[in-house]
Amino acid sequence: MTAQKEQGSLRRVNASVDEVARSLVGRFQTNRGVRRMLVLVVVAFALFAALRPGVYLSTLNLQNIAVAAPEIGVLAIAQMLAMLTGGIDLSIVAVANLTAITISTLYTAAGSRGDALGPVFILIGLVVALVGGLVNGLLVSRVGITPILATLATMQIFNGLAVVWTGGRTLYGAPRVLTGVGNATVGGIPVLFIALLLVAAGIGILINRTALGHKIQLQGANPTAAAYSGISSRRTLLGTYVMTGLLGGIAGMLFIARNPTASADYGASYTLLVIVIAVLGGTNPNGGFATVTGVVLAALTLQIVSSGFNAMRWSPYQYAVAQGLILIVVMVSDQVHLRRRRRGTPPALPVGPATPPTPV
Amino acid sequence: MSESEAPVLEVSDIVKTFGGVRALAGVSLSLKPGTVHCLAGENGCGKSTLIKIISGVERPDSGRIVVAGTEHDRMTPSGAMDAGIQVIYQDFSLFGNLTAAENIVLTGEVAAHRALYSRRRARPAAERIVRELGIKLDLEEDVERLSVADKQLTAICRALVHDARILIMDEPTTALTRTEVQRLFAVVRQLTERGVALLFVSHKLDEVLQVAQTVTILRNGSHVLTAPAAELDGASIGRYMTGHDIDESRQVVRLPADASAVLEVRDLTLPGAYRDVSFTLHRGEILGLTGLLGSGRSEIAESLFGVLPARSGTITVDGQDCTIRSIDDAVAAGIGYVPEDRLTQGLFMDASIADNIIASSLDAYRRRPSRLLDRRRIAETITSLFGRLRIKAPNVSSPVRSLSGGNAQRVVLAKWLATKPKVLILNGPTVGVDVGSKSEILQILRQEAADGRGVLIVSDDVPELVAVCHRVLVIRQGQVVQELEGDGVDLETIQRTMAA
Amino acid sequence: MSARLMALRGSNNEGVLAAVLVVLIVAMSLVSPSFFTVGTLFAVIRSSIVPVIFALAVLIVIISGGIDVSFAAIAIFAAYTTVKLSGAGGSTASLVVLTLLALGIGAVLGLVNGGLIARFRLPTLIVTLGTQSVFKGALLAYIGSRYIAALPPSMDRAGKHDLVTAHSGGSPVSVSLMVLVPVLLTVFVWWLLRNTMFGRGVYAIGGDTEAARRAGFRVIRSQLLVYVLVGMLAAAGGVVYVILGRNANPQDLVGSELDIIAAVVLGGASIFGGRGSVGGTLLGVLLVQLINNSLLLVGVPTAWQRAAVGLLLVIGVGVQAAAAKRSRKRVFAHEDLEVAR
Amino acid sequence: GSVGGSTTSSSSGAAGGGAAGGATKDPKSMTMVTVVKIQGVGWFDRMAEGVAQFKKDTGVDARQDGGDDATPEKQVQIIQNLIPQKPTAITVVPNSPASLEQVLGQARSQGIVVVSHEAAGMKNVDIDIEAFDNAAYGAKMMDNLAQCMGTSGKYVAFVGHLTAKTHMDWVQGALDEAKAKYPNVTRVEDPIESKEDENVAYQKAKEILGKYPDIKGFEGSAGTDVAGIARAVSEAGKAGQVCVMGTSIPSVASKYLTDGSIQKIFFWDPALAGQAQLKIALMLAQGQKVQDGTDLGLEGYHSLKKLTGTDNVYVGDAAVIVDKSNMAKYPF
Ligand SMILES: Nc1ncnc2c1ncn2[C@@H]1O[C@H](COP(=O)(O)OP(=O)(O)OP(=O)(O)O)[C@@H](O)[C@H]1O
Ligand SMILES: Nc1ncnc2c1ncn2[C@@H]1O[C@H](COP(=O)(O)OP(=O)(O)OP(=O)(O)O)[C@@H](O)[C@H]1O
Ligand SMILES: [Mg+2]
Ligand SMILES: [Mg+2]
Repeated sequence: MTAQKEQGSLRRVNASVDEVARSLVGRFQTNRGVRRMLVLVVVAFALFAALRPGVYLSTLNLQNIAVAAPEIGVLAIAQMLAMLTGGIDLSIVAVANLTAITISTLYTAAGSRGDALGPVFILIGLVVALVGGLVNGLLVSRVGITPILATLATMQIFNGLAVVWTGGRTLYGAPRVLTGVGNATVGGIPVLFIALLLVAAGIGILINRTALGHKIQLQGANPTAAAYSGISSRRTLLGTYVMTGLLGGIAGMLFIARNPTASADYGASYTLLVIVIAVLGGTNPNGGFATVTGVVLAALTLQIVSSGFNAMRWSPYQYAVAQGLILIVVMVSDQVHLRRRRRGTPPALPVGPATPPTPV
Repeated sequence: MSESEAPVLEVSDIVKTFGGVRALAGVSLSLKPGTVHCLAGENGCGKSTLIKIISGVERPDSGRIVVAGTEHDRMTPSGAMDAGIQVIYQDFSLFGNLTAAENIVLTGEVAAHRALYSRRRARPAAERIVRELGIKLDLEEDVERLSVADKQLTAICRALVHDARILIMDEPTTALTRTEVQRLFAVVRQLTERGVALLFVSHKLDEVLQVAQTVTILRNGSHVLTAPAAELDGASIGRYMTGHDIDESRQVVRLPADASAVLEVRDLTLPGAYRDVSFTLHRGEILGLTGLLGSGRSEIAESLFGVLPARSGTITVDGQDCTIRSIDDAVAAGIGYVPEDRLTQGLFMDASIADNIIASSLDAYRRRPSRLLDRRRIAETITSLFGRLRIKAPNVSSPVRSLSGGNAQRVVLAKWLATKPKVLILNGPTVGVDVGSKSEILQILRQEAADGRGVLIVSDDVPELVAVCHRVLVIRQGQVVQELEGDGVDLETIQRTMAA
Repeated sequence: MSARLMALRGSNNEGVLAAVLVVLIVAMSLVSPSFFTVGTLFAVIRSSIVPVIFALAVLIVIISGGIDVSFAAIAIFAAYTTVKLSGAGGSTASLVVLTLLALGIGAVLGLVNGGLIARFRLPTLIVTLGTQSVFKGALLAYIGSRYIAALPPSMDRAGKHDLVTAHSGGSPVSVSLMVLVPVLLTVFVWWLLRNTMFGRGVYAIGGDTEAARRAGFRVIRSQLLVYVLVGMLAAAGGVVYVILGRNANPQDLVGSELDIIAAVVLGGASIFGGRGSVGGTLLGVLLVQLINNSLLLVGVPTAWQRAAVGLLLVIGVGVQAAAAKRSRKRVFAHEDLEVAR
Repeated sequence: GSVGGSTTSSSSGAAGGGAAGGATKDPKSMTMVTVVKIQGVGWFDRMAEGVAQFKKDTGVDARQDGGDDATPEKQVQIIQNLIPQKPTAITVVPNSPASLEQVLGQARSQGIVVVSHEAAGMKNVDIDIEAFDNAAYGAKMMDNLAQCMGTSGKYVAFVGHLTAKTHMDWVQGALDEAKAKYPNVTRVEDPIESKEDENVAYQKAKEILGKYPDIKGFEGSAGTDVAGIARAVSEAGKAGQVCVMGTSIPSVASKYLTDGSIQKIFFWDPALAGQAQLKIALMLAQGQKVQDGTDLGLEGYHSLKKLTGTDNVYVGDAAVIVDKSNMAKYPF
């Protein structure tokens, strides 16, 4: 970009400082996954708005999308974090339910003082989630069990404990702090949605602006090089799964904020859905790359498509087909794009299972 | 070996570019039956690429491949095997999850287009070749559990088990003992008597001169010379390989007499790898650690960095006793390590240069009390290292994948310099780096030493050691067998001691 | 001594698994006298029939370095579509024709997976997650969603034959003739993986895809074939499932895939590819089925069963992970040890 | 908080609905959606027939919707999606009633009439219509089962999920009846979870037969329970000796009713239940009242009874008992 080398060098230094800043701050603004999701959101929205303008463009519909997206959005962000390290967490939904059950149980047990003690119960619920995440983290980082298996097992354990605890019943009741949040809006925007944005921002900061976040990304990008760079995989993985546990706990809070009930089997269909959302949002299933914005947009997209299918009176099975097709088409187009960009260099080895990040 | 004999393999004008950079710029070569043709050249000059093109693993951008009079315009690995070409790849290309016996016979079965696989047929074939070579190899062991030398032997057996017409060996002897090498050469002679054509790549020039009838030399992807081996000697080959303009002369500043010890190693032992290794590295000093592959030099380096903790012995950094059981311990003690395998161990290929540079020093940039990263200071560090190491890239957010070998190595170096290590260990610092970059990297190391670091270079590139090291330790069979200092650091002495 | 121990342990820890199985059987027998009976044995065998078929399919994919979560959807798609197309209870088609039809459907669906994976080199988990959704959705949206109680008579008859009958606790217990299907398929897959070049190629590809390519294996074709084979095995499993259940319900099977994968990995297959054995897989399935089948018998309350299965899975996989770690440490050689993982 | 808040919003919602509805509102301008537990299974396909019948009879634009699997979150999602479409009424058969309270509260606050089925005890519905009183239904099953067992012996009860409240109510009703009337009939084991999966039911029944060789009766709750149990019982050679009864539908059970491995099944016709829900919704939308004795003009719903102790639950008398002799009458 510079012809005159002598003076150019100062400019180059300046430009590169700029670049660093830009790459660190706004990594996702220029990101392809985000752009793709933006396009998808707009296209999906425009399509259904054109087909069913009366229903689709109502504030009520927008609000409903905004109320429905947060719980899967937060779960998908948690999944994204696990996938960023090249792992996966199948137990997030079970953890979320444990948190919800804890809060609801404590609230009911406290009787009339339940509302006053609400914040304490929420804290305890989050501690439960944290312990769940810690168990996952220890199994993955210490015992060395592959994440997909470790969390498959803990999913059953956490879920089983929830069944034992509740006897299979749906618990009713939640502190007012939560239910109030569930119904409230600020300037027409549901507080639940604001909560999603806050979580997204928090995780965005974690990933991009903290040492742990960078380590998580590097761990996923190339675990061997990470180890040789003095990044402790134990600590990084432990931190990651504790975070996914915590996010699961937050999702559990959103469950009961939206609806003051808790049960062992709420959200069973979310487990695989959130993997789909995370990948749609640009998360590399082999680790190393992900953007929070992409994931939030992906959650919104599926919400929009789902409400659109409903408004069009298409069947849930057609929606399942559409969801699968969207995932596949996005993956294929990504791959084609990547190959075109890399033409000339041999393509990466075919990717195996989602868990083992292929070291370059 | 008559002049008139038709070549069994002819490649001409092969061009190959990787992501815009030329690995081969129009190379031609012809192989005659019953001869050994040697391919020589510096790291990264394109030898392996040429071999991969002949064997159908890579597709050339342009050029012709003619095997025994038949032109192949879309060579594939199985097509090459059908044409009678067998290859010992530099990275072995073995299956770690299969046994040595299976590895040896499997390619042949593929080449024979068999549908069924029979252990009963496989085992004797593998045994026969092991017997012919007169080597010891546990055929029933999974290859991933074998030592590097045994892996190399497995790869050799695999190539020899066939009645190949053309046998290509990409550095087949790096990990072998002298006797093993001699046995291999005996087999090579038998093969040539049977009329097999061999293409042989080695950095060990004495080997080249011993077995080859013809030598082709490449430099930076271009053909430099093809000549009968009898007309060449080690010095002239070296000259053709490197060109003349590169200064590899010894430039070492004298250390102050009172330079303090920054790293002291006493009686370090790891059974099976090395034993009773002791040495001292001073502030400002560049110490070389050399030996053949498998001599234990890499393991010593990896022990110091906690990858492969030593069983016994003491390590002292800057006067402090350190227990180094893990990489964390080493980094905490102030040790940095540039690994041998840059691509998998050193770099995050898809991450940016910037992210790579701060990978090891992230914790140092945490702000208090927020614990968020201090992006301004990070940017300063990155920019300063980017400039100081003269990394050639459009900007610091380019992915490392887009860099050449020399620049990628500078990124690894920058990553460790960012941690301001007391001791910097480099394992093969210039492997796969071309001559220009190489002398620059060596200059950077001299500079870092002058700034008060202790630098430990582990390498089998003797000229490079001679060029920068104050002292050189020669390792043989896990022990320090000689220490050379000052004017004693000399190419011939080192090479002699290494191989003795 | 340690060499003999290593041999006993088996190349994929099958020995450890067998030991766990024995310990569990002894423990359960001590706890509950009604456990150690022919009845329990037959129950475990019977309930393993379908999972074993699926596990063989999963084993092949896992060895090849992939993972497949769509096989259950393929299974029910193939079986239900076959029943529906043939005209259900009114069908006169023979069992052979019906089976071939189902296998054909399975092969086509497998080809879709294989095509996407091999042609575009996409991550297998994500592709099969997508196709699972598509297959199941398409089945219910376009083929049919009704429970079909009346199977084609040829299928219905097949489900009624018993291979062996015995008496246990005063009542007759039996194993269906269908048990022969997993037995034959086990032998077939064992032979395929061990004695064919395709089988060795699957191991080679799972071990190192690039090296396999250099060795002349047709990697893309092998991968395609792997997924076609998996589709066919899944279809076979679906047909057997339908025959045993004596009805065809399109809502069935999907949702059980993770348990099968867990059983296969418990059986020693490496989720990173390249490793796994038919014997280990059988042991893995038997272990899971034994646990599923006998918790009630041993007195574990219903509510606790889910947690118990999870706990056993953690222990099983944890023991393996620990063993693998230790053996990795032991294999010290003159080479770099991989530090990560 | 939710309780106070939703009560106010729901009462205002009901008022709004009433006002908007007016007594003369034309059914042809109304839209109603029946949200079922899961689309595409026999039971709800039959309910869809009822919905279609209602549409034909009244001219209301009525349709049925549901998830592709029976999870509470999918129902929440569907209802949430429906609210902006402003249907006149939503009728719902919940997977987990409590999980729907909030979103149904939102629907009502938008003036949408909400009627539920199989969900006694829900707050945010205008009317819950039950085919019968669950406890009484359970008791009726027990009467039949006990008779079959010769009023003595062991039995076990299966439920689809431990979380399925109606199943648990039936099973409890049966147990209470046994305790009250048949002291020699004892239940062994807590309710056993079949996960709504016929094979699980089969497996568990096998286990029970092994553990209790002298078992005399099985009570099923999910539609596929009795089929799985019957398979296990006939394989054990005990068809006809062990009594197998429970809730199911003819298409699932007919085979086993014919060969005698199931004695009786109990159910209510989902088509009628679907129509009943919609009829009530229509009445409410037109400003009419539902009360004791209301006649919906449907068999089994000629005289609704308010369930004691509740203010919005009405029960019909629509239980159907089917055995070999009359199963042909119910083609679903
Ligand atoms: N797959 C690849 N993608 C991109 N560049 C490559 C690839 N393989 C080789 N190169 C580049 O091509 C050039 C030639 O590499 P090649 O491996 O042929 O060198 P070589 O002569 O065999 O070196 P050595 O002596 O180290 O084995 C190098 O600069 C290398 O970086
Ligand atoms: N593993 C790899 N994957 C992809 N590309 C590679 C790889 N290794 C090298 N390359 C590419 O091959 C090209 C040639 O690399 P090489 O090391 O020969 O560069 P060079 O021209 O010698 O540069 P330098 O002077 O910095 O060493 C590089 O531009 C790089 O893009
Ligand atoms: Mg090479
Ligand atoms: Mg270079």
